[in-house]
Amino acid sequence: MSVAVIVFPGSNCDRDVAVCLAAALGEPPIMAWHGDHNLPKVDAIILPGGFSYGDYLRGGAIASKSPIMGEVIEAANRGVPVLGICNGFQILTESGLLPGVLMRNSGLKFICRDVALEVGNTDNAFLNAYQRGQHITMPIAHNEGNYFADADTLQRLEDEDRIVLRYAGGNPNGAQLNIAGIRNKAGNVIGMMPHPERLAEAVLGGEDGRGVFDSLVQTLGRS
Amino acid sequence: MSTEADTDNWKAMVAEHGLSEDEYDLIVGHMGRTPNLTELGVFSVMWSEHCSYKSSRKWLGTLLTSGDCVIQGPGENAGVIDIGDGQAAIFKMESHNHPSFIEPYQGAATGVGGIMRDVFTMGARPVANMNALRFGSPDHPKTRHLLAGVVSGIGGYGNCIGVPTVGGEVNFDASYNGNILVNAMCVGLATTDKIFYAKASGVGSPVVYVGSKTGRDGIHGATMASAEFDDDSDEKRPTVQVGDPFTEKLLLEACLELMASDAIIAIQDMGAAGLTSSSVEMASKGEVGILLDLDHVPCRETAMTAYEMLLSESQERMLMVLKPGRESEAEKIFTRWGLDFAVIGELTDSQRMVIKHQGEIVADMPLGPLADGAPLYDRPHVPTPPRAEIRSDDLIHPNSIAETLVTMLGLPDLASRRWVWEQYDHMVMGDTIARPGGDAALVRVHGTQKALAIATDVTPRYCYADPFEGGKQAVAETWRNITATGAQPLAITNCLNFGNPQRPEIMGQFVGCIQGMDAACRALNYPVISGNVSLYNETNGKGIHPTPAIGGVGLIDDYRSAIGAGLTEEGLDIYLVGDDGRHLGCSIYLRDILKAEDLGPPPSVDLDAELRNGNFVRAAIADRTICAAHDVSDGGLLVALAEMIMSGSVGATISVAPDAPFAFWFGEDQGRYLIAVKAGSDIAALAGKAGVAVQKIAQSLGRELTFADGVSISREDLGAQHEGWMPDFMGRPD
Amino acid sequence: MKAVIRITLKNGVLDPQGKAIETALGQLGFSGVDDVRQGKLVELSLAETDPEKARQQLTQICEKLLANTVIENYDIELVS
Amino acid sequence: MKAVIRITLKNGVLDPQGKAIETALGQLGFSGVDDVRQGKLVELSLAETDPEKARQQLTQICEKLLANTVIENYDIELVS
Ligand SMILES: Nc1ncnc2c1ncn2[C@@H]1O[C@H](COP(=O)(O)OP(=O)(O)O)[C@@H](O)[C@H]1O
Ligand SMILES: [Mg+2]
Repeated sequence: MSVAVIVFPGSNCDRDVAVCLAAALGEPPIMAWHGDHNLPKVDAIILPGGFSYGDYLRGGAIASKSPIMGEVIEAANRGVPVLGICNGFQILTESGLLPGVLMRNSGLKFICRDVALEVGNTDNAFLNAYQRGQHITMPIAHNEGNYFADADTLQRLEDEDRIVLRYAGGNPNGAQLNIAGIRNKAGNVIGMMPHPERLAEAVLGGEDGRGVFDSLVQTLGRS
Repeated sequence: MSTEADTDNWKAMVAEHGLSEDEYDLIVGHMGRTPNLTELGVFSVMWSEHCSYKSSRKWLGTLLTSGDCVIQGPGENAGVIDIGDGQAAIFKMESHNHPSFIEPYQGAATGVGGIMRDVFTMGARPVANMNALRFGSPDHPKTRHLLAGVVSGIGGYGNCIGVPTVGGEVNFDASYNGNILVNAMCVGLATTDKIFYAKASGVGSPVVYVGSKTGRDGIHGATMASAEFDDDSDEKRPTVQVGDPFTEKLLLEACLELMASDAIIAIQDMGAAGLTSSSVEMASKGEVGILLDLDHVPCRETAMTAYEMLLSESQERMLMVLKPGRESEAEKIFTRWGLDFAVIGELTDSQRMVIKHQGEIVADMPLGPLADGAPLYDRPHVPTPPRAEIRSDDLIHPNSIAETLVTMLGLPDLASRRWVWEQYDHMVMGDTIARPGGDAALVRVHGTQKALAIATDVTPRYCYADPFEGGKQAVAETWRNITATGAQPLAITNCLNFGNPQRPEIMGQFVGCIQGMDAACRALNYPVISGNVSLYNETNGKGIHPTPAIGGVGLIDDYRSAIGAGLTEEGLDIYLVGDDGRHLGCSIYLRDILKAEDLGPPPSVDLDAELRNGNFVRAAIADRTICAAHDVSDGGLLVALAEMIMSGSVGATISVAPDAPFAFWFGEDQGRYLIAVKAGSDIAALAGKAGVAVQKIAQSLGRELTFADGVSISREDLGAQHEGWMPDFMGRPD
Repeated sequence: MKAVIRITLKNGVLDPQGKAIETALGQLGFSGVDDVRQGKLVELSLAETDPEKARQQLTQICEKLLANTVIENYDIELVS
Repeated sequence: MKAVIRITLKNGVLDPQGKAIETALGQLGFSGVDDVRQGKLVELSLAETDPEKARQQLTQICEKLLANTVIENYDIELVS
């Protein structure tokens, strides 16, 4: 069971995710450097949060073009579970693995706070430890989390049950349909703005985020 | 200097560099000849107030700087304390006041970048940032713009680099209308056997430049930071530096990677006065000489002169002395992180700084005088006259305590700062145990049970009224905030912001504050390990309130025994620890509710009681007698109680009906805490034994704050008032 | 060869920054200002000297990196 | 009356975004791209119809809000 965390220049939640993965998996993940052309064969991939390339131009834009992303896209197309958290979500939309874009927050300010979320579709490797309709808390910390897509795409996301997380206690950033997280059609690629790794330990204020890592362990354990 | 006109021009040039005639004569004496323009520039920045501390050094030398935990006191890039298990905490606070007034976003951002470099240049990974901010009156037309810009600049830099900003303070006062204060603090962690210093050694060792390229950024920032503003400052708009947090993140990772080897002899960030001060400091500390060839300096712009390269304050750069032969190993690391790497010189045995440019020697100066030759000034100082006591009986108070409390919670200096800290990533790195909003922030030492407690404090209106008491109070308040979490306060850093030291009353404020700080440091065994001085914070001859911002750091061995301020359980007894002295002088109540002209003297800090009360509280937290604790500061007892209610989940019912109730509830006596203990605890007996005054004032209950006469206010109403002011203020049209 | 690339939000895409500017201008007392939209400007030099080829290269640059064509249009101007 | 305002960093002011874009273009295999600078574009409509007055108003708008004249230049173009 091996999981890769992709490290871009400017990623800054890579260690935090690795800590949670190590706790859940019982072994540390592989930290894969952006410049590498060959990603080792892994069972799952996580794109962590941060400010890859300083978030210059657009959040995630430059990272989505880095060499290793070719490998990530290929793996995703093979069905390997891929999770993008925050900046990782932005990279997934910029690379075309997920539809839509994450625009500047409607309040034009960076927001760091715990938000209430409602879980949607849980039929995937990262959310199956939760129940549909469950209300959970996770922190957000971003400048660009305002999910936007054209009307057809939004309709498709709804029709195909691809919204995996929605803001449930007020919309912090202007995201359409209160979208906090979505998946691709196949269900193996997930993007979410909230940071599960920041609320996965009681002493840090809660454990609601741990389900993401527990889900992965369950899934990989099963397969 | 052939003609008289040339002489006049040169004199003007000397003055423009902020040097007095006497200082210039000294320089000529050290040089043995007239310096050229490049040399003049180098001397002027090294001898500026900012770099030489010429007005303050005499007094800084009196501070307590040693103690059991101190590994490195003032004099290095940052101070270092031992936190056990072979680990060290490295921290410092620094001002970026002038640049932030001119360009709030970039000024604040580069301030954060600069202080982080001071910390990681010593081998520490930064783990927490703090910021102490002062703005002009909320009515001043620039306040909103400056506050918005500063906060987003601090967030913009810290969030990007991925170091949590876990706390700080924000005050408003008209004395800062033309001179805001932006003081940034950074705390890092290192292992005690891997701490890096600036002292260069080894003649022939290569001097290496890493990081960003050099441009014409902020030339003369150091002299700007030592000059007063006048009404034209807005128009002059000297070049401001732009920060690049992304590059700093790469620089941080690359430096830490190289530091894991033993290739580095000395390292120093290029801060104020850039290449000049970093090379002078490294070489003079090692009592060697240095030869730099500017042709190798990576430049962003064309045709840069030696003067410009030496004085540029381009950000995100470091200077290192490597062990000979280790260059290629180091270069590989920096290149992989996409950073510039260049060998730009070597150490010599000349004790001189020699600069080559385009094949010629363009400057040749003695290092000793550059580093330590600036005249030390013992500036005349007069004490601030004491103020007459204010008696509660002589004042006309409002009718209702409850209504007054509600008003107070929404005052600019007491309202919640959520609007500020929600713009800061305060959770990244996954170790923030107590987030902003409480007394001290708690940041776990990664991978251990230990946590650092960090707080910044100063009450400038106290310092203005009585510098000595104000200096004491600032130190004591950080100590108290740290204590209230259960942690042991260990050491402080400081950032001393004052007006023009050439005015004896300002110098008197400076001296008074230092003496007060020192008294507190000694009484509390709480040494100063680093700091920064920012003088000339004045506009048109009017100085700011004296503002010695203190950043304190403490340690708790097991974070699981730390507590917060919030009331989360019903039926707890709430005690006041410390005396109910009813001191109204300099209180927020007196200033903002009674709008008194004469604020009287500030509360004095009884340092014996401070120590006794604090040690008592900390011990009772450690043995789990206390469930919640909060120190009593701005706004007094009732504000502190309301804060415990708002930050928890239950209310409280007050059981006392004191005489002189306004003074009782809103007086700002020092050395006090509110603690919540399980009903029936023996806290009163324990306190009696320890010689600590305690008095039960309330019980946690329900969802309201209820007074003894039955009047009550809901938690929601308290919270709405407290949380409402700042978003409302910042959202108002200009 | 120098070029200026303008990147603007597509019609119908909400522009919070433009809206914020509009509100701020109203508050500052500037009346009659409407339809504020904020975009990006990228200036650069190209080694390529043939205008046709330069334009082709710039189109690729925009499609691949500079613009997110889900929400943005771009416009290339060769200035010398 | 419509206007386009270009806000660019002054010469010599560090442009981290431009630098990052330049590096990224190099890594994407676009060669010969240099001196990348990123700026802002603001498009707006004005009620004012007199070009002279419109320009005056826009200058004020730039000075007061849109441009940070410590580090940025601005340039006003009336388009209709
Ligand atoms: N500029 C700021 N940045 C981050 N946190 C801040 C800032 N200003 C205030 N805070 C936080 O708000 C809380 C209240 O601040 P303050 O009233 O100064 O606390 P205290 O009276 O305990 O010293 C603290 O947790 C502090 O860290
Ligand atoms: Mg406190």
